Amino acid sequence: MTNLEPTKPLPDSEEMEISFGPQHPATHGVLRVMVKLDGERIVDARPVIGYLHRGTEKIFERETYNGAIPHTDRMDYTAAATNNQGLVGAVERIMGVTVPPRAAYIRMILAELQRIASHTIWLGTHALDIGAQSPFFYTFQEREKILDLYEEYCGARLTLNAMRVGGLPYDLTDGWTGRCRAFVDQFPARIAEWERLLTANRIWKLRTVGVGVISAESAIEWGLTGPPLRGSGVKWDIRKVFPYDHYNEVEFEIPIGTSGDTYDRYLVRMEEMRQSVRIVQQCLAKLPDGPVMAKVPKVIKPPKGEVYFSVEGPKGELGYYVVSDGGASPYRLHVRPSCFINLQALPEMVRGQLVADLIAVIGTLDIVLGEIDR
Amino acid sequence: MSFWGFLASVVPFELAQGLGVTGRFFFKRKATIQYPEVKPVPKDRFRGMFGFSEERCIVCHSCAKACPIAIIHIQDHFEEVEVEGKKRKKKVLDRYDIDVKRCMFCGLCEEACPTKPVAIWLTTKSYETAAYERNERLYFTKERLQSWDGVRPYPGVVPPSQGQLPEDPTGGSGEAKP
Amino acid sequence: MTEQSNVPPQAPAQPPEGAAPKPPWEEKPVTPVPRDARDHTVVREITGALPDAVLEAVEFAGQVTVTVAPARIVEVCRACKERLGYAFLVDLTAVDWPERTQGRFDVVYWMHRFSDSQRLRLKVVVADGVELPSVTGVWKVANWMEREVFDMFGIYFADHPNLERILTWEGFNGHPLRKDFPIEGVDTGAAVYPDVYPPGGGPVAGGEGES
Amino acid sequence: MANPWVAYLLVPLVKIAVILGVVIMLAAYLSFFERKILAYMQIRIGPNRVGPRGWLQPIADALKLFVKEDIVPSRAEKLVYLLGPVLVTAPALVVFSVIPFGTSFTLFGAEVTPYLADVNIGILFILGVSSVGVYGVILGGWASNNKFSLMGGLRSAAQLVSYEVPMGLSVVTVLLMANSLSLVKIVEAQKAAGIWYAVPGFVAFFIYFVCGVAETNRNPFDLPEAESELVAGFHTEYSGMKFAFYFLAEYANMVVISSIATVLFLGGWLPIFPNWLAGFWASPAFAWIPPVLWNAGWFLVKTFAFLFVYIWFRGTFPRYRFDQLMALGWKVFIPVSLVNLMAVGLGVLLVGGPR
Repeated sequence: MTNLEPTKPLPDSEEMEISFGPQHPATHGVLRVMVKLDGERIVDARPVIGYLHRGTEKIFERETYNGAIPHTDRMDYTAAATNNQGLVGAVERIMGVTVPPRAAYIRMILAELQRIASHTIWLGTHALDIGAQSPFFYTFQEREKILDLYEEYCGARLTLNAMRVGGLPYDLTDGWTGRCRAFVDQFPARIAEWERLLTANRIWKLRTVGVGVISAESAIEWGLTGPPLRGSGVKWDIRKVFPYDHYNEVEFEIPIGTSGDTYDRYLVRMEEMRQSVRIVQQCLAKLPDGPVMAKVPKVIKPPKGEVYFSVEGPKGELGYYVVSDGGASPYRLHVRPSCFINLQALPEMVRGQLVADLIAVIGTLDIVLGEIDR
Repeated sequence: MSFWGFLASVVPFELAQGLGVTGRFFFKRKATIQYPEVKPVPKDRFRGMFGFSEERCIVCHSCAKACPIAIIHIQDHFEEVEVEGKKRKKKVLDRYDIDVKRCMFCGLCEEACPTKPVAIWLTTKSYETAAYERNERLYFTKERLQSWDGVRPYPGVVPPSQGQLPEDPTGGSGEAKP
Repeated sequence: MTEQSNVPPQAPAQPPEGAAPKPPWEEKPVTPVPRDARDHTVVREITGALPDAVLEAVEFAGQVTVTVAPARIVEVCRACKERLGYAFLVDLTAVDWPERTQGRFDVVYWMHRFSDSQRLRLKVVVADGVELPSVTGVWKVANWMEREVFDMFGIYFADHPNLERILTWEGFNGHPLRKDFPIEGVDTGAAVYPDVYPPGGGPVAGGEGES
Repeated sequence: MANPWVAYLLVPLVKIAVILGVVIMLAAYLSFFERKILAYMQIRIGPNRVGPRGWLQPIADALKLFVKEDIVPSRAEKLVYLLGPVLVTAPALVVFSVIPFGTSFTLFGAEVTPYLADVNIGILFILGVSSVGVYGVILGGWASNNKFSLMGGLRSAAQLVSYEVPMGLSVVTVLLMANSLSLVKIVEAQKAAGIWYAVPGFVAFFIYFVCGVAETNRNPFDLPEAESELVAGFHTEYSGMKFAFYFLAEYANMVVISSIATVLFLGGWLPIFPNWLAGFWASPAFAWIPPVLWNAGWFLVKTFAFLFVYIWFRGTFPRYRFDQLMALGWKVFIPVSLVNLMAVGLGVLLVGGPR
């Protein structure tokens, strides 16, 4: 049923062009895909983006380095902590700041919780796109618990602004670690619950196995990172390759898929959530005492130079390219948006498949338009 | 294919399993919070509506500089005041406006504030700032910032005009200053 | 592995005798300094493959930047990909230096090698209005990245399959990430809520955002 | 009946009014139950603001849809656009004329049957009339002049036509067992046989049920209106009362499919184990209930059990893809129902068949 090799349009076919989005329930925001259809079969798809462009990179140029952090929250608004982590990591790199270990561990906890939160959103919306409604609510209930932890730590739930150059603005509150541990200890049971609903489900498998296949070579060629790359079988994770913070001191596996289809990416992300739970548990066990802020000047003026620093965001490699001219604002602060680059492979992945597969592939790429358009 | 494998491929056991999951959730406790009647309780660090104290403010403009989107507008002038018999110049606020409708509640202004206790803070738990006229109702002058005219404080929170302290975001309803 | 760890490459300065050594986060940050990297192994590989391609090589904070001539960028990239194994183009962007005389823009290519997790930054200096050869033929992923650079900086890429604006709309006036782009806005000709804001007002200029 | 006008005009008219009223209320409240049940499965509460615990919500919905602006797209085919909702709603309601909700009873000294007509070709009538509804869907989808609507309409047409076949075949097994096309007789045959046809005909029952889900465009077969793919499918462009008609038709169709399943497979208005527990059901504990309510009550309970499963499905399953749906219909259900038909025929032949 899935042997849908790309076909030439039949001689008497009438291709029609449909504009999917920007107002469409399943395009995860304001993505617009111009789809050329032959019946239900996709002849060509062309993503049109930019509806959410806010000129974030231009805004960065007139912000102080710490003032730029709230703007990063708004790029991938489902993963604010990893965005913050990337930016402060880049600035610390260019300044040569060493972060106190407690701050680094808390950052890792926040980032891994954020990865779980982002993946729960992905699972909910992906399942909703494919037609299963209930996982959306189950996953969001778990996400709420993470957001509650964030709210207790930094006072915000979504746009955290939880990190500063040199460390963290606050220490953890009393009892936070206990609540966090309680959450991560019960979370694997929730994942198992969702998997009972989906993993073996024959309809879910029909809809995802063999859909949106991308081989490892072509995934590298298209610059995919994160779960889409790992789903194709490339064992690559920034946390392992270029460990930042203290990722080299915790144990975790990089789950990889084999066939590079939507089902494999689904399995990879489910396993990533479990690995994140593992990391959080280890971090909580290792969490040292001490300050959470390194000795950095009040006005951050990095030396002249340029640095590219990337973190493993939930969606893929999230890179920050900081060019400093020695001033208090970045001369240029470029973001390597993982979703933007992952989305580029969409036409490749859906060509020759059906309209319903387009939705599945958009879901499996886990795009956030805030990051694509910036 | 083994018999059981064949059976599992014909009879949709796993679909029944899925039905079991949703069926169990049918009887679980519901997560809904009946909002206007029951209000979610913000945590102590929750960034809500601004509190501002003109007495504590030393007019250093740190908050305005720290604000990433420049929505804090400060104007001041010098005034001669007599402190312990000596005449000294003191900065006095003319204008301290926050354009709350554009605020993204990042809390950088509170962090930048050098006074102890801080003169501007967001830990007031009050989040019901919605208004029909955003240009008028969500633009806060220093008087409105202190009187909280038009802001509904979170139950138990004492508005800044009645002496709420940033260390005590709940307002400590009992011991509030007059 | 030290490619981008937060620990600075140099050891912290020796503490005075007798005093307990301070942890590095209480010291003053040790700022990295740029140094010439012509003898870096990564650069050697390139010079080995293409002897006269490297114009300049700098190492800063453990990251190697190699400057090449704009005309040779496709050749260098292809050599990097096919002979040196940099299969993965991580990022492509540009930086605007309007005061610089030898060319206004830096176009930056940032590539990755899987075998030993090596990263390399290529840089070309382009003048305004000069076409830069496109590397979409080398890495498919460069397509949108180059479109974005074109959109934001107005750098034209020759042989690009579909050089259109990507984030701003077709017909947008100007290139926003150029340093001389007026941040107060450009007159796009579109009336911004003429009934709400009086002439000369509005969210762009003269609104209450001014102080 | 002395006056023929009463027998031929007034009684049927009253019955029509009652049935229509009941069905429309049922459809409206079905939407309410669906929202509630789905909400409970999704750890929510569901509508609870209008009336006590939200019980007036369907009325509020109907009022809202009634007073809403009725938008007709400027490039739509006006007449056909108007005809779509009518064509889809009318058959859904007409079908109820032959569904028996109980046995005859006496009211004011006259014998009244709680159904409009006991047509001797009841099943054929239902199959025939209900398949008219697809015209409404496809015409509405086409007339909207919207590509999503058109695709929804086409999907719906293909789906309904494909699933009509296995559904009809599974109904035929019941006809073989009951030896009648009349719905009343089928129920009575089940009483005589002492067993619901769901037991000997469980394959047919399963196929009928799944095809019924597909016929009514419900999850996991809700492709014609798959929200995430086609926005809202064939009724994307409909608003106000026209949309309400589509909505009503969908829910009325659900009730139709469930009540036919009740009649064919679950013994219609008969209580559970009508013969085995006959003594229990005749006990004075139930004697006070008027038989018409007793029968209709059982009918409703069974129908709602079906509808609950419908909604349960919607809360649980992902959606099929279009080609998979077609493959399932043509490659699985039609062969299986054909084999099942032969098996049941053989069984009827061997066991002795209908008396």
